Amino acid sequence: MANGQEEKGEVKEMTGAKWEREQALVQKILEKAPYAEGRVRRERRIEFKVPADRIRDFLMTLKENNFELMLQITVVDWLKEGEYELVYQMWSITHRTHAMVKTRIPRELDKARMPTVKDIYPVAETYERDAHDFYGVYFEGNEKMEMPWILDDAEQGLFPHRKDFDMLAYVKKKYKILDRFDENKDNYVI
Amino acid sequence: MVDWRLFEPLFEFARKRSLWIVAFCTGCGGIEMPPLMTSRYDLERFGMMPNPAPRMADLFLITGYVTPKTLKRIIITYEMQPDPKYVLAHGSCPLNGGIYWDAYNAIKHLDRYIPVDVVIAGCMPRPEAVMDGIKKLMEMIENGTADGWKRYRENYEWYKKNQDELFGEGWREREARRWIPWLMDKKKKEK
Amino acid sequence: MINELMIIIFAPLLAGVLAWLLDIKGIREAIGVIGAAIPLAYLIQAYQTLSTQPSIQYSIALAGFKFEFLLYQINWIFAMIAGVVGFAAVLGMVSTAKDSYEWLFALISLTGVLGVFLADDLAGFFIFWEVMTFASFMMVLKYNRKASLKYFLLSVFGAYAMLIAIGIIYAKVGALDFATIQQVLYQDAMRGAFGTDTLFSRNEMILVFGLFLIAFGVKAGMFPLHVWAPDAYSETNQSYTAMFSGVLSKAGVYGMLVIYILLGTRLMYEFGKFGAAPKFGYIIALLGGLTIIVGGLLAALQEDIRKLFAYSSISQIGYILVGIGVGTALSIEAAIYHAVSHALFKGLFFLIVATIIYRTGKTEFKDMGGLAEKMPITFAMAFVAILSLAGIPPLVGFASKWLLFEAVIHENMPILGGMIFFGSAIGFVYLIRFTYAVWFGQRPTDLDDTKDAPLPLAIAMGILALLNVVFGIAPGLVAKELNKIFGKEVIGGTIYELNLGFGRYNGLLITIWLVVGLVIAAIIYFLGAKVRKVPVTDTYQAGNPVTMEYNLTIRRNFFLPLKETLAFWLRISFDRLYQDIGKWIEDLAETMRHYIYNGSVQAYAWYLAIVLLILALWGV
Amino acid sequence: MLMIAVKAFLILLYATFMGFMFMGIIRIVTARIHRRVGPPIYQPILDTIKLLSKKSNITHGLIYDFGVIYALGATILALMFIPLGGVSILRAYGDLILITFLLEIPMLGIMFAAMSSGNPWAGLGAQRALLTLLAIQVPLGFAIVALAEFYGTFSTYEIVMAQQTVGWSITHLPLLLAAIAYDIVLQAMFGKEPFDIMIAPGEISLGPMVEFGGKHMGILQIQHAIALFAETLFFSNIFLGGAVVTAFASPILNTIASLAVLLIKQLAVLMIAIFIGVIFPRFTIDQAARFYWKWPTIIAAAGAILAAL
Repeated sequence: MANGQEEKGEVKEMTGAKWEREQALVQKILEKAPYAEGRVRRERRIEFKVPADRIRDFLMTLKENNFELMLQITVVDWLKEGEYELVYQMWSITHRTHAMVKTRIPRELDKARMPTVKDIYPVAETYERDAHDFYGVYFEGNEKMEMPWILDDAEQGLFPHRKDFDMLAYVKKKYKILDRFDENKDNYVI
Repeated sequence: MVDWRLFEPLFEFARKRSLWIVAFCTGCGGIEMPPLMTSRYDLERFGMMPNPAPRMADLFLITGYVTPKTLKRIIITYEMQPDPKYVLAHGSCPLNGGIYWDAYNAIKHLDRYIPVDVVIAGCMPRPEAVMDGIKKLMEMIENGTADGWKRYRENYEWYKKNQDELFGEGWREREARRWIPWLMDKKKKEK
Repeated sequence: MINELMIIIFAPLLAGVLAWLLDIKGIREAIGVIGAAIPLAYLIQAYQTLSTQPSIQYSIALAGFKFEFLLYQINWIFAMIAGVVGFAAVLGMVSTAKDSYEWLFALISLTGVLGVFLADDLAGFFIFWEVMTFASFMMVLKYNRKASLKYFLLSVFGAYAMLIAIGIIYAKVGALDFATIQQVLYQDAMRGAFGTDTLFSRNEMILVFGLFLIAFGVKAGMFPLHVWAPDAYSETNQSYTAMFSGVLSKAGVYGMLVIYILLGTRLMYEFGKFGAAPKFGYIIALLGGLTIIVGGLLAALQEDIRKLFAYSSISQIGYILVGIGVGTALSIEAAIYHAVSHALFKGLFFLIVATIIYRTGKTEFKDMGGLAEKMPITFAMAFVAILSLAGIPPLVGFASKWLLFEAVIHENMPILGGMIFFGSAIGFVYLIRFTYAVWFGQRPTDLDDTKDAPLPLAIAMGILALLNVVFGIAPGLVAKELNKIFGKEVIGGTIYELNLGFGRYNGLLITIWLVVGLVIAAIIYFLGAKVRKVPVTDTYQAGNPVTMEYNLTIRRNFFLPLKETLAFWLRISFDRLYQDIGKWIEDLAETMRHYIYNGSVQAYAWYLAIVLLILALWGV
Repeated sequence: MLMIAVKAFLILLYATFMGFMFMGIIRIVTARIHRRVGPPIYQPILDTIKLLSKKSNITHGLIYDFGVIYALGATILALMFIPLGGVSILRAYGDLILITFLLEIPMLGIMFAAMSSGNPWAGLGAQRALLTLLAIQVPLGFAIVALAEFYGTFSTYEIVMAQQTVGWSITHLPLLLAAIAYDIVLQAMFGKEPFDIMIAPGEISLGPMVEFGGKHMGILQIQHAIALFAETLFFSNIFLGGAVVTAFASPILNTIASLAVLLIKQLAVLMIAIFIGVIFPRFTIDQAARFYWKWPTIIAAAGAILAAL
């Protein structure tokens, strides 16, 4: 109980001081990784922007700085900019801080390639397969890239979560319900 | 051997009052099951029991949307149940796709693939609605109109055609072998 | 000159040598089978003789020694075990034996064991004991050097122990034949009871008993001298193991009985009683109880089909030792009964194992599965054997176990009672593991064209299975013979019923009511709708389709939770202990060689001088 | 002969009916403790009728059918040996050891049938069931040893008769200890929590039962009912004094009265099992084994040693 109150007090103090602890943490990491940009988003949330080819170095730096867990790898498809944004979400038990490591790569399928971080965080194997299944990002060095994951055989290689995937046309073809949809979505009948 | 038609009303009564549910929570409707089974609505009053094994189950509750991947398992599980068996689809997703009407990975009409006896509309249907559906199913069992298992047998070609169109011919074999190359490789490595 | 006892003992030897010399495929098998059948035929004939006279005696003078042979009720039963199981095993060997070498030594070991059972003096007993050990050692040597050496070392250890004990007895008594020794020791006990000086001192008695216990314990596979058994039983021709485990281990059990016959009164006088049991017997019983538990638990954790049954053999011998140890008339009868039933079902089991290995060429559980469809006859035999070993009522395994339970518990021995209860459950456990891994589940694709048992093996299995059933339904058949040992009705009742006064068991009644129950169940079954046969791949796997290519059946580490529970105890291994001791002795010898036998003539001269000096001081 | 057949039939009918009622009572009492209404008491009978009236059944081979039939047959056999008031037919042969074995072997039949289906969950369930059996065997053995040593006989009927003069078994200290141990063992024999890991419905889909359906499951329901009746009956006989009523002049009245007395005792045994079962989560298999090899074993062994002195 006493511990909890102490913690609360600490939190208040930190908010008052404009996230001093997080600032210090970002500074400490950026010193070691000068190629990255970093900022504090809010209490216990920090984020970094890293060039795609330095991601392995950066994650190693994070691991040395007590970011023990990788929570997720998410992909954001920026269609107009022609880029994928990969967000590696890291969690530090020691600092109780969440770090988003963002990096951008081109969204063309043959160019969307990343080095794997499986050897740094073993759990990344799963998330990399996930990103490959839905977006077609190829992680070099992950030998399970070709192994079937969530998607069924029919959707394999279609990368259905890309923004330019024509969902409606695909659904019509797949489920054979041609006459029941309007292309403009304003007059459909179910 | 023995003419059991005389006892048919007794059997129908037993079937009606002893529906064992196969616990195969496919979608979000699974969360409606705990209140149904526990003290608030208590389905055990009607002799219903959740049951993890399909071989001894009667009622298949499809609780929510069905993806092609789940549908394969549903079909296999459904075919394992002994006749007579009943299917109760739960929510609008199995009925017509619901909010997943344009999703690439949710099937739109469950009754094209397996026969459905009772459909409960709603997103999600409240436990009361589910209980209403179950009551309807009991009535149908009593008057002999819950004949999905008969329809499945009689129209098996049609159902099979629909299934094969969706998954491709020989999907059972393919699905069973899907992971084998990877598993075998792993085994070899261990040695 | 030709006596029936001589024929019984030496017929297998003769046949073995003949088969070895002729070495023509077909003929050597025929000679071998005949060689094993002759003792059996004569033993059956001897039953007639024994019903009119108490014993058949024969003595032969050879090189200054007089060898006595005696056939009476108690060793007739043991010889019958040897005859029947030996015959079945030899029949099995017709299919599985590879060359005449195996025929020679298998038949010699049968001669050895028959000789041990029939010998009536310690010299003959010891010689046949060694013949038996040597022949079985040669059988193991051919298959596995390491296992055979382990067996050999422990056997030699046991043999020396026996030799020393025999030497002590001979030095004190001056005779080797059983009758004289028994009489002298009996008189010695009487003398002790009247307070006069005894021939044997207390320490000598302990020594003799301990040495005999080691000698017979090694052969019987008693804890903690069991370590040779799993390797030796598994690393030889499995048809021969039926005899090895079914009969040869009984020589150890018979030896324990010999302790009773020869030294019983004297030991009882010296050490007194513990409850109803003599104290020295209680030691045997307690070791037997530990043997049950250790053997059984280790059997459940084995990954090799032969090892499983080897450990199971050890476990079952434990029961017999418990019965002998408790030492009342009833418990000894129960123990001999269990020896009979153990020989029957364990012989059957090893023949089944022989069939499986003969047909599939595999010995580990992980390579097997789904054989019940391919080998229905063998499976039916295995079913009988499993029910018998697990102690399911209308079979012989239950009758003997039941007798043993009643005998032990009735003498107010709660700890032993608990041990044998535990043993019966562990029997279930390892048998189900065998059943599941070998007969059921998905079949590996390379076993698809497995054939059923070859004819000789099928006949051999059939004989043993039939006896399992017959002696189970009519336990009185065996009990009647057992009662003749003590000359009174220890186990009452009729041919179908065992009546102890405080408990009753009726094999026929149970069979009838089981059939009634099965009929009722079958009626309900057949009233239901027709069944449809589905393949083994049509099983519920959370809706996942199953394929034959990937085996889902649990074959390895089946009893992992048990292993985890027993983790602490499994670290203690007597096998390792003996190996360490062996290594330690080797090191010691090495050191001695280095410092003492250093090859210097001068040093040897010094040793000689010191020895002479000591002798001179001694006053020689 | 005819008399025996009629008696056996009546006993079987009574045991089956009461067994089903017990199953219903278990479900109702469980429901009431959960603050639910619960099914009607005849629900297990309806379930069984439904299962037997299924129009299609599957089999995995001969052993799959035979194992199930064997389980029911062996249970009926066990029932016949247990004294049931004054009407039992084979009570002269009702040996303690025999009945203990007979109450275990139906499980062997079920295991055989389950394993022959080739389902890995059935294998897993069989493994757990067997290890539970192994775990309970030690205290069970000591409890039986204590009984046999205290009364000096193995005949269940004689033990019942002896209790009429010396008082119920549980009034004597050694046997009270044995009874406590046996009652804990009974929990696993019924397959109730905290020792129901072998059928763990959520994890391994009922374990050994996963492949049974239709009439196979129906037969197993009947088997379960009779086994429930037989196990409670055995406990009431050996520890709770059984029932020998001679108060009435008419033998029929005496029989009915003794059946009623037995029924009350059986229900008491059942209730204890339900009450313990409903409020406990389950042990894993190695925890169960360690538990059984510790406290119940010590209690039962103490009882056995006290009885032997």
